[in-house]
Amino acid sequence: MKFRSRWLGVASASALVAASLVTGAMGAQASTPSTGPALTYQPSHAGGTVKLLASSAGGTLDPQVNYTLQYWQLYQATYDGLVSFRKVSGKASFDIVPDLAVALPKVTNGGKTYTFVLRKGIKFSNGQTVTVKDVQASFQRLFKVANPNAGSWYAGIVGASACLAKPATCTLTGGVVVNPSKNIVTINLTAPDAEFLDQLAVPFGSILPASTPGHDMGTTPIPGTGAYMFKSDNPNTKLVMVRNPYFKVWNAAAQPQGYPKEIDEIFSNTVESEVTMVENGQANWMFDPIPSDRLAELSNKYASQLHVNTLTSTWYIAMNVNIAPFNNLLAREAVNYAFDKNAAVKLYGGTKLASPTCQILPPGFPGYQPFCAFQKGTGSTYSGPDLAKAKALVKKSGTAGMSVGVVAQTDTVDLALGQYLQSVLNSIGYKATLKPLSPNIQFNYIQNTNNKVQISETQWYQDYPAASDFLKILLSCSQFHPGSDNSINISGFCNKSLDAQMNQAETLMLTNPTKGNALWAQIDKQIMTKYAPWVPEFNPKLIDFISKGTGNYQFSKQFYMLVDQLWVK
Amino acid sequence: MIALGVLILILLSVIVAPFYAHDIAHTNPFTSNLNGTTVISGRTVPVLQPNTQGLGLGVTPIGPTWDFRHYFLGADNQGRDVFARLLYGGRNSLFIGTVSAIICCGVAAVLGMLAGYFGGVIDWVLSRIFDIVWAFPVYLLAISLSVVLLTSGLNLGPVHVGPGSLWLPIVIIAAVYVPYVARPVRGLTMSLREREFIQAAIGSGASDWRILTKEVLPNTLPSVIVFFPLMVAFNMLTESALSFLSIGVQPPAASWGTIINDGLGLLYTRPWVALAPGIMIVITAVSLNILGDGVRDAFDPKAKLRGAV
Amino acid sequence: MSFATRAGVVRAVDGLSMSVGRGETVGIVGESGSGKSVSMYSILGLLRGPNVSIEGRVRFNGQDILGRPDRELRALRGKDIAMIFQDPMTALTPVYTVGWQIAEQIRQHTDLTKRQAHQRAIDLLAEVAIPDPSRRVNQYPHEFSGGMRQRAMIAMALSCEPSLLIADEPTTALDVTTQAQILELLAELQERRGSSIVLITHDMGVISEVADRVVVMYAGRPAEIGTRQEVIREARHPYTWGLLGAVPRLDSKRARLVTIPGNPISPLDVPPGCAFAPRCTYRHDRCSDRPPMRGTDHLDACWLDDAEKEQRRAEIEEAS
Amino acid sequence: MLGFIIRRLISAILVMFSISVLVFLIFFATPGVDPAARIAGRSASPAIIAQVRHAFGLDRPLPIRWALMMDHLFIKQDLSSYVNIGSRVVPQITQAAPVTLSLVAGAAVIWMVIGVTGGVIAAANRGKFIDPVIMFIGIAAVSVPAYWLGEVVNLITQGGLHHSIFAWVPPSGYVPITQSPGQWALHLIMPWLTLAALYAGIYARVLRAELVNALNEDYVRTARAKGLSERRILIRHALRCSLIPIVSLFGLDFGALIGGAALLTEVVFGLPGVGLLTYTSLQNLDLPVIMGAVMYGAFFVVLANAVVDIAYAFLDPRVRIA
Repeated sequence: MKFRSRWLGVASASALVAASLVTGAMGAQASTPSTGPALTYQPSHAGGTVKLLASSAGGTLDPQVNYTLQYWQLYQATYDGLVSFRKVSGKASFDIVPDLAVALPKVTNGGKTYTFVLRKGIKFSNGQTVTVKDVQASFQRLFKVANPNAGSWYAGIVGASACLAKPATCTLTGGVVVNPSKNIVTINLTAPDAEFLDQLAVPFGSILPASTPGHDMGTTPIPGTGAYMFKSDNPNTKLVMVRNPYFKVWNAAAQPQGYPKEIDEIFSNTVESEVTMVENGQANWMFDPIPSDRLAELSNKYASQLHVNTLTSTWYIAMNVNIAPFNNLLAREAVNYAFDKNAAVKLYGGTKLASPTCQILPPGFPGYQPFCAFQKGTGSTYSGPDLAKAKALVKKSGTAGMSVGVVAQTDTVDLALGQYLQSVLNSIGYKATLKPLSPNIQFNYIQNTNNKVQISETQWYQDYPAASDFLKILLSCSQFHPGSDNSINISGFCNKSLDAQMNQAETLMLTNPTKGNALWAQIDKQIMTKYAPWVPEFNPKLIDFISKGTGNYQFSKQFYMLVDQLWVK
Repeated sequence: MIALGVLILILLSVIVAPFYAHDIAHTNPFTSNLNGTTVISGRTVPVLQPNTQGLGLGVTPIGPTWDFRHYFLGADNQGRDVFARLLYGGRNSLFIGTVSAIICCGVAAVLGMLAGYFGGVIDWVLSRIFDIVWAFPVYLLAISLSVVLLTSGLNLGPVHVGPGSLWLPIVIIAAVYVPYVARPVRGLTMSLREREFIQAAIGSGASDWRILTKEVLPNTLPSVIVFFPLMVAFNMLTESALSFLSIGVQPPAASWGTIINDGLGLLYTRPWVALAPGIMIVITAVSLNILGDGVRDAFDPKAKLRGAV
Repeated sequence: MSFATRAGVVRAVDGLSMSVGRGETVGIVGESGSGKSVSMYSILGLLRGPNVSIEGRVRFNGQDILGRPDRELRALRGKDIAMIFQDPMTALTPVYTVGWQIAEQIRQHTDLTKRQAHQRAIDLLAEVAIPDPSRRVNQYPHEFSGGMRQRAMIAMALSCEPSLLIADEPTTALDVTTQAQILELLAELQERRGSSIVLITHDMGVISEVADRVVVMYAGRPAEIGTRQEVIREARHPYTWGLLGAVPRLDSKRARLVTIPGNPISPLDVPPGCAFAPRCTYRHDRCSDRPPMRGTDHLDACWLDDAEKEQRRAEIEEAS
Repeated sequence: MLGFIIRRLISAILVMFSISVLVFLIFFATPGVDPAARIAGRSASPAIIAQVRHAFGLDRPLPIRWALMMDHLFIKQDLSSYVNIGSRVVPQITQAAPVTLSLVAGAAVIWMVIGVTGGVIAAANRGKFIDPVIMFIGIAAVSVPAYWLGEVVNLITQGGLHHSIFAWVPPSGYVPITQSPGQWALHLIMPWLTLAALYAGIYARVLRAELVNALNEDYVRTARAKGLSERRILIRHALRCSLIPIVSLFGLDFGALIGGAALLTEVVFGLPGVGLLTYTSLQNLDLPVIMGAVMYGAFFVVLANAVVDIAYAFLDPRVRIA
């Protein structure tokens, strides 16, 4: 998942939950964690307006189209799916709980049939009652509006191929079957899918009124069922959310009551002014990362208003293994030896904000086994660069003197990393140039092989804590599409035997997660030590800066800060 | 006179940039120095200083030492010596300003003379092109071209200009200002064409080429020369604006505009990184403008060039 | 009076002493740059700027007006002393109607209302024989022909009934017929109102028609002063002879005009002696000293003795 | 007059047509920008991309795509962004325009007042001490990069001094005048001053030169001979005539600024105006928005040219007849 750009992937229940679901699918009913923790509501804090700041809007407001973290953070309070992620702080925020459905679905037919019972009496923010027809229409609409993942996640629903071919007349016959009299929705898949519930719990799975037009609604708000509803959206000034007058709590774990009377997200601020405004209490929170030169000031003066959260994410340099000079393993190793990860950490904001890493999987991840291959020392933790060795390797590889184009984003940190990388490449014998591109473009640009990008700065934030989310998504043959802007395997790394191991690991995860994760650890190590398609830089943390007097900061690992839970009164 | 003196001083200082960097400050202003150290009053300190207070977040480059031997104006976020970069940056800023002014004035003089002398279709086509460029606010045009060319590079037939090349901003800046000089030249040429000596030359059967080079050019040249210093100032300001938007000179090369951009992230903690290059731009532009006024008084007291800035 | 310029101090007018009687017309004549206009401007304080310095005395109606504060001079200008300028094309502000500009002057010096001033402007335009004055009054200067503009200038100058009218080459920019009309108009108005006129011109022909007395100037210095009769019939200064020779006369039998050799000198390098000496056919050793104005009523600044002047003049007349 | 308007209109349409084609071609010649893939989203299947491509008309030949874009921009007015999907271009521009207008109009008042006063004072006192001082300040103002000045203003008002003398300066951003006129002005005062500095410098210098020329004109001598006060001569005669070129200059500058040339000031002060919109869309290579913003900008430049021509006729009676 990309943090800043428009790309966002699904967050799934933990691998363990997924495994148990599939086990349950083999006959038994899934265990129902709906009685787990939920936020307790304190009415005395209700009221006021929460002001959120962002440098720019996040695109269309249509929850079945928008794919940004920025708006997903708001959808958690405005839309509901049949199921949802638990709205709490901490690890439990990855739990899946029933939302518009009475309970988690009954999974039958070998994991291919999901049966949901829809809650009665829930109303949309326009006053209409939610019916099974709305559920059916919402699934059809995924195809009509060309949902980004309609062709992948939802392609497994029976009837999806017809919908993909002719979206306008999508019916999903046999795929989504409803029984209005019993209020039951049955979804049939063509094959078992361990992650299907996660895919329903994200905003794409939002249930919208059946009358919603079958095209991207853009800035026109669509009625939802959450505690809040969108009132107006102006991508150049602000987005306004107000209380949904028809909302009543049915499951606080899935859709809790919110505190503020109104939530505004104000756009078009410079990041510097966002900091100033939060400092001065003119706004409650800023979406954008804090600029590095303000970090020291904030951490000294506003320590109590800063929340540092661990993220499972890796910032890395992707080297294109298919074109010179980095089609040469020695050249890739050389860059790994030369690039000082500690220096990169400094550029990100220091050791409190990031830690250097030599591998693909981030710490604390399933399958994470620390190792460090290319460095001065020999331990499993990073000790420093070995420039002499790097220079020798470049010489040996015969690639010395080649021109190398570094592609980085124009935001401060990425650009600084790009400049540093350029400097490193020059110092080991290449002729490096830097090409900074707008964050909106760079991520696609570096993916497309037509652009012949040799080396680029990028980063990956977890979709869900499963090793496959890093290793398979970013480094398997199936994710490499030459000539396409959507080729997330930026290095173009494709190794058939490793692919086979990944598939094996994935299957193992269903039956024996421990063994599966051990295999993932091995894959992680093999890719880096044998092929070195990346230079892993560091694992960053996320800082939220809230204004003085803003209370009840809750950090969901899925949706990040829960904006509707903030106290401004 | 003072203006000329100041310009020469600035020119000299940017010329000695390599000497300063190499022999006085012992620094390479184009290489990141994230783990570097320097000695301040006997103590070795890191160039990038980790924050030790509060939550300990953030790393700040050292500020000005006011000591010419090292980090006179402090370091930027890559740990590079800002003063050394300032001198090198001046080279690029002045180079781009001057070369693009030469190209711009040259092209504009040629086009203006052709349009004014031949009239007819040539004039119509050229004038419409000028109109179109004119209708595009200068900065918008320059930014559009920069964004696009930075993505693709510039291919002019056999000539390929890479995305990182200094020639990219030079060509762009020269191009956008052409109408500003070409229009007056065209007008002047048109009025010259009516004058007796040109009519006489035409009557005597001299070739167009000969008339243009021997008769028209010497008479239009003074007004083009009058534009020149002002053009250099404009172009330098435009270059700095493009670089400030990070679509001008590309790193690690520096110009005063890129250093201001580098300093932006450090504005509140290390303001000198952004202040110093700005002050240099102002001093240089003021000198050029004063010099331009002087040149105008000397050559052509009636000429008027308006800032498109 | 003198100007400080980049090339040094310029004495634009030097040693001029003259008087204008009531109802009299005095002509000042000389080539361009001879200091005719400048001397008149300096009287009225029209020359300003830190580089200008004026020494001497100017008396108007018995009062010394030179060096008076501008505010007092302003009350005089346009009211008691009015001026008409050479080029009527540029002498009117292009963005205001002719009537507005006349009314402006009236309102500056009288208490008339806007409406009254406007009516007065129409009357004045009629007086200077502009046809259809009530329409013309609302037109802009560029809508007037040259002669009409000059008439409008005269109307403006006369608006406050000045006792002295200084006309600075009023006819130079006009064609011959119009010239005559304007001169006639001036003479007529003078007769009717009895004001004094100083007429600045480089045209001896104009002088011979209207002036009572004549001042001939060269290089900022008076060369000859006398009545019209004296200066034209009995000119004593070689420069005046030259000027007279430069007048094309229809009755003359001579084949070509007698012109003054050389060009008028730059005020920057006036020689220490006689200013005209470098161009003078009759120059001799005395000319290295500056000649004083000599004579009683008919004055001249030439070192030649009277007899010789008489003889030379006769020779010239003979030749022509 | 009618002929004049028609000629103007034709030339304006020609210029805008050329610009639209130019922008269109430049951006479709740029590699690495496939709007379809960006619209479809990550891991979109080829079928989805094809669907998007077809829906947006991206599979048609370039001239048709150009015509489609013009149709959506000008006739249907429903052209939407490639980046902020669903966000329509026309409303984006109509929402950004008031911001730019507020910025430019306020700055224009300031720069005209300062520029004209400065120019008049300098011209009235030419040769004295104050004249070169004003002219030097003018040159300095012309030589300061606007964006840098803006940053320095930010540094001063938002930095160390924000907690003392500049506590009243709000953080950057824009408050609509309809929401709170006081806050509107307060938020814009620093941007106004920053933008006005450059133009005040230019106008003071140009006006002084014009005034000095005018003061040497014959009509000024006439006015003096009429016994008018120096003040009246300067203001009613010399200034009135010198203002004609100034007003035409003003029209062109104002048009260009409204059209997006105030971009740097908008960027530095985070004002969501047309300049900022254009700049962001350029950075994102968001062709529909670029197209809309550039067309809008060009329209104002062309309009300003026409208005200036007409204003000339009103200000200068010599032109009125001809």
